[in-house]
Amino acid sequence: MKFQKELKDSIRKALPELDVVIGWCGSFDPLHATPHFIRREEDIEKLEIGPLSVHNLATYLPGLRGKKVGIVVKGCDSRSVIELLQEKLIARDDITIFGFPCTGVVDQAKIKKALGYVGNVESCDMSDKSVVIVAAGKAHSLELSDVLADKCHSCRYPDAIISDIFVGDKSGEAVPAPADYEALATFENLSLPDRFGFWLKELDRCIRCYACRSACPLCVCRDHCAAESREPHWLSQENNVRDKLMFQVIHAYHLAGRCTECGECQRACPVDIPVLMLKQKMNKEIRDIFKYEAGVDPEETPPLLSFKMEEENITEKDW
Amino acid sequence: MALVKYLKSTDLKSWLAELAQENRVFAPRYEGEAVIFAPFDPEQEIFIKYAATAPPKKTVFPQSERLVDFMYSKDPEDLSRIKIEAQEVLPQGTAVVFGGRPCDVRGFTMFDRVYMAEEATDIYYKARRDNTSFITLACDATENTCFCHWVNSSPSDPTGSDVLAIPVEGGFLLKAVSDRGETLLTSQLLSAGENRVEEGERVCKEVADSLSQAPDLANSPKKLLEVFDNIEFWQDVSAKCLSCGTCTYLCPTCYCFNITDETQGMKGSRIRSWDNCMSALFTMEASGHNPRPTKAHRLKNRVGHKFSYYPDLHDGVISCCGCGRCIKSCPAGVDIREIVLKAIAFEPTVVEG
Amino acid sequence: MPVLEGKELRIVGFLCNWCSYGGADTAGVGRFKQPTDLRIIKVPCSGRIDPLFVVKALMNGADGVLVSGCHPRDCHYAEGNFYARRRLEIMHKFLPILGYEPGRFEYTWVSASEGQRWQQVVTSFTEQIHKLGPAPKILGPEASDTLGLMQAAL
Amino acid sequence: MNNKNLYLPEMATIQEVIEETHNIITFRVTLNNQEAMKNFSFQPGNVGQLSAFGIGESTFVINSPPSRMEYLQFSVMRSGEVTSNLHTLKAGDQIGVRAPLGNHFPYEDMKGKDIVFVGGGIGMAPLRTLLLFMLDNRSDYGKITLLYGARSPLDMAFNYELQDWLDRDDLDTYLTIDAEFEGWKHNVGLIPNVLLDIAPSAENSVAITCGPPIMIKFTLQALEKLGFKDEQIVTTLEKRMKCGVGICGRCNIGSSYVCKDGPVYTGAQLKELPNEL
Amino acid sequence: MKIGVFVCHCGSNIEATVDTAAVAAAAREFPGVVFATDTMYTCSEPGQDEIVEAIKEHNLGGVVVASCTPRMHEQTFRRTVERAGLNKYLFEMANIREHVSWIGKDREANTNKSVDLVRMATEKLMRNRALHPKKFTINKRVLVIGGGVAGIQAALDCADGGLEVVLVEKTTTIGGKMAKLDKTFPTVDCSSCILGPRMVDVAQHPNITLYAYAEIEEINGYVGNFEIKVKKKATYVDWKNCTGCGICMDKCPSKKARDTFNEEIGFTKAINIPFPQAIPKKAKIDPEFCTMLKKGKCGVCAKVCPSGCIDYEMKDEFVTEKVGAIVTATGFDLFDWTVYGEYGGGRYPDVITSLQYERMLSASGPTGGHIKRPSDGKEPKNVVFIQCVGSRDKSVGRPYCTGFCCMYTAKQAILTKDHLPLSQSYVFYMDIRATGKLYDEFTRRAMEEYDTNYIRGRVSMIYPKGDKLLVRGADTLMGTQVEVDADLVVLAVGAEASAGASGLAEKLRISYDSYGFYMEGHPKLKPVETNTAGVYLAGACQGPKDIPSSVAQGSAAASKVLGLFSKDQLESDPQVSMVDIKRCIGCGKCIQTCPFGAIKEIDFRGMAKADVIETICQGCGICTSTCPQGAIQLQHATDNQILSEVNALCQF
Repeated sequence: MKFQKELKDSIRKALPELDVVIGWCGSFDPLHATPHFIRREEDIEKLEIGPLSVHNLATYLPGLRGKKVGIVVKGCDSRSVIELLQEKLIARDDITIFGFPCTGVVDQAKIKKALGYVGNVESCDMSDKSVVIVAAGKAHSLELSDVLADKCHSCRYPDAIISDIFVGDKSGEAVPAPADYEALATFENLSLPDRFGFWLKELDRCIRCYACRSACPLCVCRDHCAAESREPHWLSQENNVRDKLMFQVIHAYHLAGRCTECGECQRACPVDIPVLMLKQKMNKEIRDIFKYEAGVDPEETPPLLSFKMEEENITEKDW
Repeated sequence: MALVKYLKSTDLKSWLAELAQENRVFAPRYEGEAVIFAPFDPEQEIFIKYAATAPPKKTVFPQSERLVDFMYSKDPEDLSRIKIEAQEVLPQGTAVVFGGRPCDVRGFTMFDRVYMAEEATDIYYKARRDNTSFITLACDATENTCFCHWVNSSPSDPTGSDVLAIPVEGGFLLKAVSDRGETLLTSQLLSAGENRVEEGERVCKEVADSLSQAPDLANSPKKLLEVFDNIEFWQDVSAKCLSCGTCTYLCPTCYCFNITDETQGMKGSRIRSWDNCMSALFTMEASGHNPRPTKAHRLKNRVGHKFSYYPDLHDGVISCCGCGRCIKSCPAGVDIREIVLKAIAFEPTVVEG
Repeated sequence: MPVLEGKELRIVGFLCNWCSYGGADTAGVGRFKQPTDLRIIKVPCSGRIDPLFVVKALMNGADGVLVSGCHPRDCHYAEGNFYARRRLEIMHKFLPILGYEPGRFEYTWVSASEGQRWQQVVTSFTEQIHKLGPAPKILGPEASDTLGLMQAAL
Repeated sequence: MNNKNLYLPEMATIQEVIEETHNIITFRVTLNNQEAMKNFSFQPGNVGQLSAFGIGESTFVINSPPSRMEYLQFSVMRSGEVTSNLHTLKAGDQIGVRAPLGNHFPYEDMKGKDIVFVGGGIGMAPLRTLLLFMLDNRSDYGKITLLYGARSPLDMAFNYELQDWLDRDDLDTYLTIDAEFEGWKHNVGLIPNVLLDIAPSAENSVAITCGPPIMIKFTLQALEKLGFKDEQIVTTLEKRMKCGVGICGRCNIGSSYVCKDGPVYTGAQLKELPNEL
Repeated sequence: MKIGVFVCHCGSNIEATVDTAAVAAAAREFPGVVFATDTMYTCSEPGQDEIVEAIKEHNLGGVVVASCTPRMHEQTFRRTVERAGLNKYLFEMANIREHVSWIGKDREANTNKSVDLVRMATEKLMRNRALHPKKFTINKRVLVIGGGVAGIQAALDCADGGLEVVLVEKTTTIGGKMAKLDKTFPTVDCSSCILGPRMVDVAQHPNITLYAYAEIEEINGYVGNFEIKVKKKATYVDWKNCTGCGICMDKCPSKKARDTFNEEIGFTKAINIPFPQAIPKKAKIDPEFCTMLKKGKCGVCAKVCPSGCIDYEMKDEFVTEKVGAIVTATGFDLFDWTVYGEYGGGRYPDVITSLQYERMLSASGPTGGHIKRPSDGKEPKNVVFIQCVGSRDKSVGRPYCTGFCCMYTAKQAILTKDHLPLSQSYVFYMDIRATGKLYDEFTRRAMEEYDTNYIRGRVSMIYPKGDKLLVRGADTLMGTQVEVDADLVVLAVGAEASAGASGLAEKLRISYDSYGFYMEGHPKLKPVETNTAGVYLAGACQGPKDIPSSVAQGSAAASKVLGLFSKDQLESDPQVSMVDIKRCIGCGKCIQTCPFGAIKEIDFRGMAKADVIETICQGCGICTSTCPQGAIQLQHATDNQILSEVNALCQF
């Protein structure tokens, strides 16, 4: 990317004051990136940003509390940072935010779906519009827009909302249109028994690894998650679909009004369960009732942690 | 020479249906963008284009199982006298698993050394292990994450399997690798396979040759112990780890478990479920003390167990089958190969003077 | 097990101690006849009700869940029902995505003196649940345990 | 291969519950199967898993000696969910027992030697087994010294037999508490300091110590000062355990599983293990 | 836990529709239950003894009683189990009377439901823990809010009982509504003659600190230890030195100030003392009408004041008082009757309120005790009284009965005759409500001895006819239309909650009904308590009340305070939240949502953690439902306790 050098330069400048700067670098194959923890000058060169920079690095911030941390953020990631600031889980003074104009990241599941098995990936070239993957000696070509994550298509904040250093030109003001939740609407066209059946079928393959939770930047309970505790004892450790679904509801409810829909939960899921939809549903209702969007204003209070004496948009049942 | 048969691809489902008459049959299925092992269903496509997302570990070591059921009963004469009956719940029936890969099935041999040790045998595991046959599919291609050849295995390693199925033109070459395997190959749907043995060998060799040179891991047990106390090393390699359980739960050789009790009214069960050494709760003591308080400590144990402690106890066998799932499915891209190589290459900096 | 087969459905109520539980008492004192399906769990305040209790009840087999607290502004703890209103409303809106009819769960406000209102609420909610019939149930550890039966029911 | 179910507890009956301190109780249990009780054999230092059915299991040392087999004794300190539940059990109640598990004290190797026991708090429990065993086989051992400390007299378990131990001629018993307490006639001070005052000779001796981690740490230092070598020191370790048979994977220190290969370790063995306590 | 279950027949109250023996039999099958029986009256002495004996005989660790509502007898049974040596929180109740036997007759369904309720109770009980209250010392001072007759009574009783009292009054004088009355029913005593001395007692009592013309700004703390911020509003007169001589008022040139004390019958001066017997008798400038304050010109009062008290620069002042209990006696206000178009909606000067009439009757009032029509100052001949103006009227949102209007109307009719022997009074009424001692006799006297014409019916219209008012109404007894040519119409205006009642309630954290009247702890059994410990109610703030009832409540509230303060230490309710410090991640969400400020952040080995201040925590549990990991748990209503109840009900 064109401003990658500029970014490296600004990290180089800031690094002496920081314990670590978190960015991305290449991973086990050319089709994947991985979070990159820059501690020494020589680590900077490996930094790579682009459509493979899928990970929301804000997830690491609460665990680095007390350290001076630099973090490279996409627009969507910056909303998680804001949410963490809002909840006082990180201190603003301790973090240095590097923003850049994000043009979208890929959804690996979509690539997998489009290409199927490709074998050894030898190279991956991502231009503005297309993706060319060479694997097992064969070239595969895809439209970038076909494999961009859903959230990128409806992205309203391509530039970090909050940043200390911004490289490149901002792509402009936030796009005002609200997220339209198209997929959600389609899902809600299903009959109620079909929806019920859908979740049971999808959650059935859950292996209870809790990657959805561990990758979530706002699952700040970490080692003390209600999923595994006996006091309170919300869930059993049995392999049953009821507890798996219940956990997803717990996750969605605990994120209500806090979730920025970064999609890490779903991305992290090794068995591709569409868990993000539950959070989107929460968010949609939160938006409709409270006119609230998480992760845009560090001074706000999440709606479920506050109230109004008169709620304009809650109509109670008339008996 | 062992029994060799040929199965046409088009007969695969029929064959599995035959096997399903006497056994529970598991085969890989495509769900979401994941491939998982599920009970064979003739309506569903069997997905064997590439290795399953989750290995067939659960067929022998289920995600959770009831170990003991207990029931309370009261003495009607004196309600405070409660009798507790504890009853073991042993697995029943036989199973056939089709479509596991050599790495997946070899993983069970890591279990065997621990669960079927001479002095203490886990009868639940043993009951399933003894009654489950594996028709393993040799790999005809590899991925970037594959490294079975680093850990003394290969894409057509039959260790732990009963039948090795090698993809050949129009179908599979089925090689019995155990006595039990021979009994599986009696179907009328199978034809003689001797004439395709050579083709099968060629397929296997081609794939094996496509793998890059494997590094020597013989030193790993020793080197990992050397870096044990180097907390910076472990913090460095675990920095991006999210402490979730994806790697362990998808790992064909990870065998740790938890035991928890659940009750409802006058009865309950003691349940064994997969556990995850990357979780803080794994070693957290009731007092709150935790010998592995950070993800650095926990990742150290995970890598250490596979590449040092286990080999130390079991004749140098590395408790990793090289399937690469922990790398491929890790949400943060932690690469265990990198960590092991880094440990092997690690030279303590000599402080001068 | 505890439901009278064919006669009752399983309805769980969460009532705050100060207003609605008292309202249900007042209804009792007034001998206001009510359907027998409802079982009441007393909590100190509607603000104590984690909406996840509602989900837990439904997933464990309840056919309906009713929450009742003090009228807004009358909370014994000043603010509990204001929080409750937001949280319960969100859950109310959320449940249909899981496949539960919106009417499976309702929340309302009944004061300690509103015995008659309580009777009205219980009667009408119970009717509503009976109209909906038994809620979808998760019947076994694996999805197929439930899905098979759902299929068969169709 | 052994086809015994490793996870199925033997049902047992609590014969007696002794309230030791405000947070420690002692169970005396017998197996319901009389045959099994008669054939039950174990070694001093072996542990067992007690089941609170519906809650879970927890590991405790069998603190009655194999030389006294009327019952098996376990002392339970209340700390987590399981132990809290065990504390509600009364005489006559049923309990599940999986025992014996783990290794044992190398008492054979200690024959003919002077023995120094240093126990702190609930850590006295494992020592009690070996102490009683040695007293029952008194002639096999040299001089036996016991130093037992607790936070206060109220935290001191096995109160009912302390006087007997103090009175015995063949046992040198020292008791200590952390701070002055009305009516306390014995030592006052932290265990390692009192140990240095008593200054038992390291010559042909073995020291066996058990207690909370911080006490162990300083006691080991004190023993070192007194000239005890690593191989002359024996201690026991505690870890979170589940299976108790070396399978479930959580209690390992390197390749040693505390539930199976421990809980008894010599100082020398500990030095060999990676540092992860 | 060994549990004993007692299923009460409650005579036939439960037994008639619940098979209690079957419930007990079912309970014997439940986990933990070692003893279950049905008893005739569990709350009776033999019933309680049976519990005590069972606890001892069966070594019970917990008890379930299935009977009436816990709101009735939970305290009773908690004491019972305590008597037997159990912690009182190792007890649960299943409400099988109000929630079962009384609401349906299907014996099978009721029995089945009762079994469920007992199962839930036992499951919860098994997760109960012994809870122990904490003790804390109390500040034996009391705050009385409102200086009407109820507040005066409460203040004097407390002060006489040896307590230090802080009395805060919103206006410049105490006395409240009663001070405005001419006479009181049914004895026709002079109101100021009986109230005056009590007001003086307040002023002179060494134990009472009076803040007049002051309001409550902020209330913090909890029973035993409240901290009150009082706003002393600016009077522009230094009250320390003001002697109440009244020269300033005489000389003040601004004569059109609003005379609220006299219900705006006429005007007062911009600097004024509301009435001669005012306590404190101090002058105050009404800035709205003072030319000096408005335009900076005048300054007459400052010139004439002999003690130099005038201070045009005065600002509101705040003082903080620490008290252990609060008596709220904020009284009532009059309904704004101008919403009634049929009475002229305020357009006719000769339609006045009963309280205005009261001021007119008073010898110290603006007319010197002469009844004069506001329009022309003439003495009226026909006086019409209309009752239930803003009472018992759903159409104006006041469906309740104010309760004392019937009586004062009768009194005013009698006084009218006394003042103007030739006059004729008419009273339009709905019913006569005269239920007090000597009350009915009094209304009869008005009719029989004073010849008041009582017409049962409502007035449909008042309109001017010459210099008179034509009052048209129905006589429902006669079934005819009635028209009266009235010289003066007096409206018996009902009472409503005083203007600032809801705002104060929120500061006090007490609840109020839909009309703004404060909610008592229990409509029958806790008439002066509120649901906030240490806050009591006196007088009409709880609902309309006549003088004797207000005084009685004032005394009752005082006795509650004295009772509370008879101990040196209070015990806090142990049903409070507790933080599992190992699991708390210090995110502060509980601190954010706690309505009482009962949770604070502490530093624990360098990590932020939440900590509950037990004496402030009121036990609502909002924190518990806020904490995602459940690290803060409300004792006695923990997640696991509630989940166990859910699971007892729903686990097919």
